[in-house]
Amino acid sequence: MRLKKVQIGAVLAGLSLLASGCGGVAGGSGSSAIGCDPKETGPGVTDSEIRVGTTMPLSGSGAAGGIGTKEGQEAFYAKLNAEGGVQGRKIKPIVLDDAYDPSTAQKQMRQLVEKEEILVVSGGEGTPNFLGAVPYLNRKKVPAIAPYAPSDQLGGDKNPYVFMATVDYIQEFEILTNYVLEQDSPKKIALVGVAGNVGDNAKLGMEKALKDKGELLYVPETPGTTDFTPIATQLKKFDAEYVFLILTNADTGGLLQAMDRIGYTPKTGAWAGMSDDTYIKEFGALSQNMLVALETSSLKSDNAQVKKFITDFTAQTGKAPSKFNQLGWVQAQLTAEALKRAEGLSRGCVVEALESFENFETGIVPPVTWGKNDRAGVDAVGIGQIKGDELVVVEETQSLQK
Amino acid sequence: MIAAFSAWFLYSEHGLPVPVALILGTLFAVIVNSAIDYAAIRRIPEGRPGLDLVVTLGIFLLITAVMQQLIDANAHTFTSLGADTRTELGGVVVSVNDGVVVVLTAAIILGAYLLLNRTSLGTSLRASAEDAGIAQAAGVNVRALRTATWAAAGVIAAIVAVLVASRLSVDAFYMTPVLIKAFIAGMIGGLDRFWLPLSVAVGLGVYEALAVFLLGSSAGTPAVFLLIIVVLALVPKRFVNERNEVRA
Amino acid sequence: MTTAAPAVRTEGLTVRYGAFRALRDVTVNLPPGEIIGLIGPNGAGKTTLLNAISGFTPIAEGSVHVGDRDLTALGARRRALAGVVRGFQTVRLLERESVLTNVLIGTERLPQPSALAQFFGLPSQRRAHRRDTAAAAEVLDLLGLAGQSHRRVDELPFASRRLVEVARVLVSSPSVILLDEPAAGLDQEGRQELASVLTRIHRNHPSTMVVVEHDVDLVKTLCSYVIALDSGAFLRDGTPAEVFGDRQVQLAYFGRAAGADA
Amino acid sequence: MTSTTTRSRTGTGAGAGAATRGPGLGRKLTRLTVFAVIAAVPPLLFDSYWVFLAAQVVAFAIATLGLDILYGRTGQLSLAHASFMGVGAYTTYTVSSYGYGPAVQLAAVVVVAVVAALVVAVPTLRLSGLRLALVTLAFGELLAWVIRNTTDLTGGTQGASVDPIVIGLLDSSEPVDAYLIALVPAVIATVLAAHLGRTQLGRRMLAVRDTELAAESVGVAVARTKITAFLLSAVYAGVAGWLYAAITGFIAPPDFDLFASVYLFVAVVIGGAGSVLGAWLGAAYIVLVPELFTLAGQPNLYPIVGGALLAIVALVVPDGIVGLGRGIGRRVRRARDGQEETA
Repeated sequence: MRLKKVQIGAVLAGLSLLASGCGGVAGGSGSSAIGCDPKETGPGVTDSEIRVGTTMPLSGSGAAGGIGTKEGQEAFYAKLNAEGGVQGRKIKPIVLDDAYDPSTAQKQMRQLVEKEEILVVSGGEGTPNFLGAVPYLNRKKVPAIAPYAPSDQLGGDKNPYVFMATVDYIQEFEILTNYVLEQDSPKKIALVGVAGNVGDNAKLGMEKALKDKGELLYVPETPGTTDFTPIATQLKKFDAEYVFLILTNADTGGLLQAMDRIGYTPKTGAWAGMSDDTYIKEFGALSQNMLVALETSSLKSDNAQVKKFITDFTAQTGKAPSKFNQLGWVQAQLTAEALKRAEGLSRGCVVEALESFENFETGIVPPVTWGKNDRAGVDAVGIGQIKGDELVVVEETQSLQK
Repeated sequence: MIAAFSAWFLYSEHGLPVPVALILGTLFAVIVNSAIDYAAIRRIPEGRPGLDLVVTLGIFLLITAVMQQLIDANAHTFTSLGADTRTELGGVVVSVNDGVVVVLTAAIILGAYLLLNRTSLGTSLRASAEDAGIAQAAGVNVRALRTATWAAAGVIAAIVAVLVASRLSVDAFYMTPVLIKAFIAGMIGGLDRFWLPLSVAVGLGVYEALAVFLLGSSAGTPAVFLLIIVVLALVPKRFVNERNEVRA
Repeated sequence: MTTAAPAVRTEGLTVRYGAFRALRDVTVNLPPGEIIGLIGPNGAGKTTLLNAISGFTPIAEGSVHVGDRDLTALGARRRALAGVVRGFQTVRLLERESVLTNVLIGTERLPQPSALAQFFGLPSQRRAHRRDTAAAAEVLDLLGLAGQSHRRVDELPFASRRLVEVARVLVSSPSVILLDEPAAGLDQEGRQELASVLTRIHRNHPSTMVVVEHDVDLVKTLCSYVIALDSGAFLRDGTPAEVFGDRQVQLAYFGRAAGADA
Repeated sequence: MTSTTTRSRTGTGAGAGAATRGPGLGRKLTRLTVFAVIAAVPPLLFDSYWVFLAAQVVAFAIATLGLDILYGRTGQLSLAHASFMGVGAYTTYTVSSYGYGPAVQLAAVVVVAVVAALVVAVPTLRLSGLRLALVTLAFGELLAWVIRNTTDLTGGTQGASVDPIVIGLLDSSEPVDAYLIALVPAVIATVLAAHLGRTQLGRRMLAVRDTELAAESVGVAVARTKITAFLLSAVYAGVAGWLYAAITGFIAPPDFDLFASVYLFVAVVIGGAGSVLGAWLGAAYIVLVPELFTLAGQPNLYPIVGGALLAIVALVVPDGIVGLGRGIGRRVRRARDGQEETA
């Protein structure tokens, strides 16, 4: 009989804990509905500092993009803090590594919000990883400003706390395909994309443009693959004239090399990530004449704000900026602008400030407009081409609605 | 993996000429390999199920993490051995690099075969593998032989790593799928035989390539794993019959 | 719960290891309820016969019968459930577990509740647990191991380890007991002690007990019946006096016809 | 965790046997109160991030308890244990996406875990050691491949967000509630796993681990015991996966891949194979230590230390921390017995 008592005792102990637990927790259950109350200051704000942060791939196959964007953000914030910061406080950026993996991104974002107590999410790089953290951010009602995570799930009304500053991949790949269809009339086009939302969006965009003018083969890829021979053989067997790529920089290089090794050299096109100088330096030789979407204005454009960005960045970091640096810089710029406009330093007021953006001009990305239920921000994409070891602008970034 | 990854690190970050980097990398790998045997494998206490696997898992984690910490976590392209010029041989595109890989592998296999079967060192090697006690009694210095075998295994593994790296890209984990397939071939062919595991390994490679060619790129891994389950799980009669017989 | 001790019989038993015939057409009758000594020079096939009866060695030809049941087709496990339990020449114990656990494993043969009933600790499991612990306590007392029941087996001296295995065999009072040199490694005093214990247990729980043993004196004191094997074939059976008096046994066993000590 | 076992022993070998009634009951109650005190610490004292981690420790403890039954007690080396957690998590995801509550989710998890266990256990009955590890690894990789390539059903490589469990007042997205929800199944799992040590089923498993020959000689059905061990460990892992999904609210294939299975192994080996306390210590190790490293700003030191520790512990202290404690306890007692005998 003794054993029986012990078991009942153990279960009772558990239940009693349950009961005591309830009492304590009924009180504070998450911040009130979002609304701006100037006096209230959100988490992560002291009288000398505002903490902001995000997660980016600083290791693994997506590292090139993450490290570049992080440098861009830190350079802008350093310059801003030197000039007195925002509302009398310095901005402290905290960027954690998510290795381009959704579950790590979600864990790190939880640490940023609950442990580091950041006020808002400032930017970000990479779609599949960021999408991993979005459900958590929604639940905790934390605004995310201009993450570089193009996706049809963001920028709409499904995730109201995420303010996008880039076009999603459906539009990006629709424009790329239209451009190719104007120049050439390929019978077969292949697409190799990161499995999941990113690849599906690109495929959707291409199907919209192709309609029935050509055959499309979509090959999903898991980030961080090292052996690309299987994908290369499959592409060669399909024998498309054009292969569009939407993979991390390292994976794109790996695939191009595998294709080159088995003697398959089609014309290629890719998402904006390939416009980055580090990519062109390492894999330029294999990507001659590759068409690349342009989400940020070219570094060679004579736009005054771009020139000012280049001088400021070089002064701050002592080296010329790359595309991802440019991206990080603009993300920080938009976040800082929102904090300047916010009446009170609480998440509610920052959201209201963001909704007041009307054709906000940064020179780097097309003019940004957000509204009560408009989170898309921009709707313009340009096209460039890799020639030799630099990027030539083929079509300036103009709005889609032309 | 250590050989190829450190070789890449030496020649790309420190600008050493490629051949020198390769030799240094291989040397580094052999030292680590023998150190593993000396520090860990010899000290595994008996009588615990699967303890040797647990130790090797620990070492595997340790090495990959240390290499990632020392060098970096990204994948890099490895130089190809010999020029990359491609020629069409009967519809199959072959580059010099592939040629080098095939020739070198054949040379190693032949060398190993001759060593094992034709030389006196080979016979004492096989004797000590069969039963260390008897070999010891017959005057074979088992301890020295063991270190030599581990060193030789280190060299061969390093060369294989370099060959594989020249085909794929190199990072801390690129050899894991190759390792698993080698293990499978060893298990199916029987680690105590010579030609059978080799032919199984070649067969496995062809099988996987065919699966990829016919069913598309994502079919590679599952095809291999399905094969292991079918072969190892459902056809073990040959291996297991003597297991529960009690010797007089 | 002691069934009447069954007779054990083998007919034309042949066991082959590859080409080598360990047992050649062996037919023996083990009288029910006796302590039977199985003797013969090294390599005579004693352990192989034990293995064949207990189902641990595949039988090439012939059959094994316990009581009126033909066990040839049954595997080792089902023969154990039928009451044929054995010990091993090299002791096989649960090294990192206590003496009590090692003995309790021997109660597997007794009716046990289902796995789920055991896992959730239902009353049927607690009843079986009390029954098994009592049986274990009794056999441990008999073998003088009661004080050590919580010690880990790998801490015990060699002699006690042997006794633990014997306890494991006896705890479920099987009807056929096969012991492979249980006295190996014991000193003279230990052997006498083991002999008296086995006799006392045999009296409390009648069974057909087969003991493989080299020590002639031990066989004479312990066994009421003896079977002699030589190089895989049956040689002679009968009372200890008859078998040890037989010239052929002496030739095979001692290498010469004994003069004086018949 | 103060060790409550200086005099007595937990887990296997604690045969009630000759111990009289009094101290047995007293020992159990003291152990229960100590456990209750330790369990009450996180919700009352820690901040919400550490309570979230505590909840994860509780969920992982159920998984390590399961692996302890399979490897620690029955000696079966499975590299697919995290995959069974994945089975639990993804079953929860699919069932909850049809809107069913926690009760239906739990039932579905148990059923699917049993089926998955049979699929793995039955074909591998005759295998042991390295071969079993390799085949279970293959099953794990196959499951990961299936999840990665069924993006519409399971979210594929992108992972999937799971809505929290709501029981009465408790919502598992709040760390404190998640901790309490996870605690109840964990306590029950611990009690049952400890109780296993006193049943014939538990002893059968030990026999299968140490000597299959002796097991067969006394009538133990070796094959059926292996399958039971696989089933129990799979259900434990499935429940752990169910809780993990509810607590974190997000699951992705890398959470349950080969490395996750290896780390569960690290937990059981370092904690102490074959003991309930060892499983809890191991779970605390694999959840809390990576956090300590990220706090110290060196996140990738964890695999280095994890790997080194696994190798060293397996070599030097095969029974892990608990084994160490028990070893010292035994040496102390033997020294004391020594004096009694000579005195």
